[in-house]
Amino acid sequence: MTASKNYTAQEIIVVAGSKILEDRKIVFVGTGLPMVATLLAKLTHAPGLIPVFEAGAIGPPLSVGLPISVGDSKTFTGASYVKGLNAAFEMTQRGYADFGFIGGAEIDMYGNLNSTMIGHYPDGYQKPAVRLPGSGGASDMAASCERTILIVPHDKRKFKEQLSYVTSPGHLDGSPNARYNAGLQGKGPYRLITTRGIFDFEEKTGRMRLISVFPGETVESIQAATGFELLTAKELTPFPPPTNEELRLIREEIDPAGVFVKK
Amino acid sequence: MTASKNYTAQEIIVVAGSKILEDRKIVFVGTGLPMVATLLAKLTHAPGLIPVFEAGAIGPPLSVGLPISVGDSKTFTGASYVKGLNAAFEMTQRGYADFGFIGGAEIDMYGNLNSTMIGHYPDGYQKPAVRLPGSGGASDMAASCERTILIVPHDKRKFKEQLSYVTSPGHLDGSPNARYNAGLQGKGPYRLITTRGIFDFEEKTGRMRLISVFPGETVESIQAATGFELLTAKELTPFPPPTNEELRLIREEIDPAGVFVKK
Amino acid sequence: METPTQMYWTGLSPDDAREALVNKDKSMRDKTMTLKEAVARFIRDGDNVGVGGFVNIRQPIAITHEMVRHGFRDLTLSWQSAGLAADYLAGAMMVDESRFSIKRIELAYWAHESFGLSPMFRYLAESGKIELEDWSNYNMSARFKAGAMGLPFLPTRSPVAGDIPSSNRTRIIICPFTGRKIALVPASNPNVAIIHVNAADKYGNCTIRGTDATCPEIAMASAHTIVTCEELVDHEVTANHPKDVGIPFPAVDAVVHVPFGAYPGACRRHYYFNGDHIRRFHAATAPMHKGGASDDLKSYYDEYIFGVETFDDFIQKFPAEKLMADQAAESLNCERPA
Amino acid sequence: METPTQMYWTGLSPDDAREALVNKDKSMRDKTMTLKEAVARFIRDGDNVGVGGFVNIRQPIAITHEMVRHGFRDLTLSWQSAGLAADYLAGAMMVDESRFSIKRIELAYWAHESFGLSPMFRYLAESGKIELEDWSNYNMSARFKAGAMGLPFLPTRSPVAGDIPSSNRTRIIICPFTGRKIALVPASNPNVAIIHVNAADKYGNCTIRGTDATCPEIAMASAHTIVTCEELVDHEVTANHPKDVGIPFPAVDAVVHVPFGAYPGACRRHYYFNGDHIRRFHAATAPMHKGGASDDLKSYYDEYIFGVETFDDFIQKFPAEKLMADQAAESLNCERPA
Repeated sequence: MTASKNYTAQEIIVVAGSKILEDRKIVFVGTGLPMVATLLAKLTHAPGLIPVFEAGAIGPPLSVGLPISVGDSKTFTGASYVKGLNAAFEMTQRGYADFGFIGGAEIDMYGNLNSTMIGHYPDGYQKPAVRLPGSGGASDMAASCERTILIVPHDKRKFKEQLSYVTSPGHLDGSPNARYNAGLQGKGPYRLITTRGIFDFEEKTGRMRLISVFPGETVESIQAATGFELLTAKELTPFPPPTNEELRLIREEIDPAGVFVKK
Repeated sequence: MTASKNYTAQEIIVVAGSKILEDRKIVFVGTGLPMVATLLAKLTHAPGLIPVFEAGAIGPPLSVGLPISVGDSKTFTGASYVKGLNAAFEMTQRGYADFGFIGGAEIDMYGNLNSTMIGHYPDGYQKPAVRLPGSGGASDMAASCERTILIVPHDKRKFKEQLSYVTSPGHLDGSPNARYNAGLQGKGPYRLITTRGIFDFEEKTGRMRLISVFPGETVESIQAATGFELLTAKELTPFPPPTNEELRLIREEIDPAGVFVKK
Repeated sequence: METPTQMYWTGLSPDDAREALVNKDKSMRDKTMTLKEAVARFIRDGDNVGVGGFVNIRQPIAITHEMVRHGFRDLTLSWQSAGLAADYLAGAMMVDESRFSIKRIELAYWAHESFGLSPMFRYLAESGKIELEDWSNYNMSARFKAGAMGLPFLPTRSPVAGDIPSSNRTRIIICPFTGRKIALVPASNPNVAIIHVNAADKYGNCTIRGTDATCPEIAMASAHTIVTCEELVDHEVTANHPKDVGIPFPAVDAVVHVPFGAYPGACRRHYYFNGDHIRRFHAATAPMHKGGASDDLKSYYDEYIFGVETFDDFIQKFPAEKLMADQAAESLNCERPA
Repeated sequence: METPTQMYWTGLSPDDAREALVNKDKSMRDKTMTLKEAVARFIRDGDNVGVGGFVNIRQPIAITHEMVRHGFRDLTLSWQSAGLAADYLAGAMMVDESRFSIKRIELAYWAHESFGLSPMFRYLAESGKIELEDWSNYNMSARFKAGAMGLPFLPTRSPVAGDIPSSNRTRIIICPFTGRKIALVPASNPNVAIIHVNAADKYGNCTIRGTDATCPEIAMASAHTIVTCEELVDHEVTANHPKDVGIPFPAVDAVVHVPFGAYPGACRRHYYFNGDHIRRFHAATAPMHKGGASDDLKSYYDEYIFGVETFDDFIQKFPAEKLMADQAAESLNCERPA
């Protein structure tokens, strides 16, 4: 498996996401790249990974191809348990989801995410500058999955000191036990994958910390694309480029039509 | 249809119960005589009556015979909706049950019922003189069915000024809006059928009021078997004895084995 | 967050919802009728309408088309995640606000996943034309569930933090059992539920394949429910597979047989998405986003909605080849013999 | 009523229940094992045991027999309405308290409908040998549901009045949305759930026919779940009728194939009640109610439980003719071809 240099930002995100997932665990899968990462994990190191979708499919084999919606028929065929949204979220609230993938249009240093609106909250709430789709299940996953994996394209406009709106709570203000004290379940943001690297969140402060750098990026280039001060792990590991086999799986087996991973 | 003189107390209760039920309404059916009354109503004036059972069967035709348990297979065959206890009680709480049948070991003048214990509550709760089965779904039906039909064998030991324990709330202390103020739904006890007659509950006081007298009983004989002062309706109607056809239906069609209606 | 705004109910209050159901005819009778009749009979100006389905899956598209043809004003719309059903109602408002208008939306998500954002939502929200109340998917699902249970609220753990609770009527309390914070979300009891299902019998027992979404809860919570179905089947068919019945007959007031009733969205076992048509519909809003006129969108509505008598006429506008291709694609999704 | 006793949890607290589930192996693996192994591995002295089924329908009788053979002390038992499963555990305590004992019961109903009262319940309660906590059926079902939802409580409207709320840990609050009183019932998260189902695959996906009772909720609420099944089937069979699956595999820890596992109670599609044996079992307690010795009851246990190795041996004690008659009776109940 030799390294390829011909890969897209979406492809390395998918590879990084799949590697964070663990075999025989349950992952609450959102729409888009998380679906591709979940399928890649199942086809590589985590064949026993169990996907759960918010529309109500528990443990589908995903043998009929990549879904294009989390309520898609493809998420239900062969599933062990087929209900609706209440059942999926009740199970998550109970503790059945080991991992959950969440995205957003903006992120702050504590892993809080915005997918609701750009503008001034609360004054401008009823007439936002840009109206985004809204939480969907993201804030529920943020509140109740045991560990969340965040995916956000990395640029200064999105990595902000202050969000327009906090849709999906992360480590909140980073204070000790902030999540528990606020009434949230689970340990919150576990990893963040961007177009530039991989981050964890420092235990004491809840702050975003760079732990792995994607090819072509440096600590400096990443900090320059970030609207707040980043922490950096003592031992920073370079993230290897996707292998040819990983790229083949993504391009030929998982998303041949380029529904989510643009070519 | 000529009147018969050979009927039992259980048989006239069943006939009275069936006549109170209305066609095309939903009745939440408890175990025992209510099942027989429901079947009799369906076979006579109320073919469109819809039975609901707490174990989770909604609208079964009861075409395979008299169930001997509310969770019995016979309650499920042909049912429109088949779930569990939560679903049945959630629907009742929502307002889907027009009628509900409730029994008890003791009753007071406001239609409150005891099916939990005989003894002193709370002091003797953990070591009761007589331990009864407990609420089951009775207190839930009492709290949430729109109108309840109570069935209690009529003797002084059971018709008491003060219950040992209030399992199923009726009109509580009879004060105005007592049920609403306590947080209960529905209008509460609508009719009481005993071995001696039929009662309603006076709107203003919530008190038990004799409205119909079974053959062989008088206002005086009924008052003498009651441990508190009864109200009596202005126009008291004698309740006719069961017809031969009603008895035939009960004895030959509905409960030929005498499971609930002893011969 | 700790001092919520004064409580108010949209749709019915819990007490009114109970009263409405108690007084409703819940009998087991033939409820089949035309869509025109159902919409005219059960929906009123100012109603809170609960919308079934999930994003573009099994959304009540045929019902929204008929609602647009009928015309309604000042609706409140409630859903968890919606796509095309929301778009068709919103687009009608963009075309002619005097004929069709939405006053308020209670929602968790309005977009199209892989088919992108909703240009209708962006247009109406960014121009301040509709009142918004944001919730999470689980919030809205739990609100319908509370309504379906006859409760004024349900507790939820999500999201008790962030800005969602202060965007809406959530109350955060200290749990009397644990001492931890917990959110209480108020019930939603819409005036009417609009729902598309896979199969129904004439009484209104509904078989749902794949995701139940929050359809059973919306139907049970609402004062009235209009159901369209891909297949109208004998009662014996629904009763023979009772655990497939997601909505029981007493919750349903109108049953309308509308094949392709969720198209151009998808419906499990019947057809997959027609992405081309979704994009074509969205493209008709483009001039309005640049401050232009509603001509393109109006043309779309004139051709596909106002220009036809029934939803079946709308479906007939698609080449049979395309409809069959979308059915074939769904067959592959389901991996089962016919 | 307004000043409830200090809060305490039996079984797991909501936070502990979450932690237990997070740390549990939830993978899709072969969970078949013997009943002896399952009971020894997942039940401990002092546990809160959630009992599935409803009265004498689909109760986990085989599991209770094995529990009696194993011997446990100081159990808390939780259910909504129970019959024989409760009787078998209680009878064991009446026979030899040093070998098997129940400390506490959280219940709505313990009797047998048309088969009468439970003489075991009367004996233990009236002699003050067990701690009681009375609830309603919906209370207990909602408590398990709260546990299954990861919530500390659910609101219920029943019964907010009468003596039940003061018999237990219900808290009555003023609803912050309506100003009316409403009850909050605390979650029940048992240490272990014992459940019998119609069919299961080796992963633990369970098909339930007829009443779900509160089995899905108890399984999802508990830290561990032992399931016995009439039929052990291939995963493809459960996955082909997914809406019949009431309990999903991650909630299950042990799957044991035990035909007649709810006998002499009933199990839909398999067998109807053996009322004669229920009465014979109850009759063995008669001397104790008159202040006499436990010899009769001990004889019953020696013959039917301690005297056999497995539940299958218990079933073999019934004439094949009787077992087949009870199966035939149930066939008539179900009105379907084989």
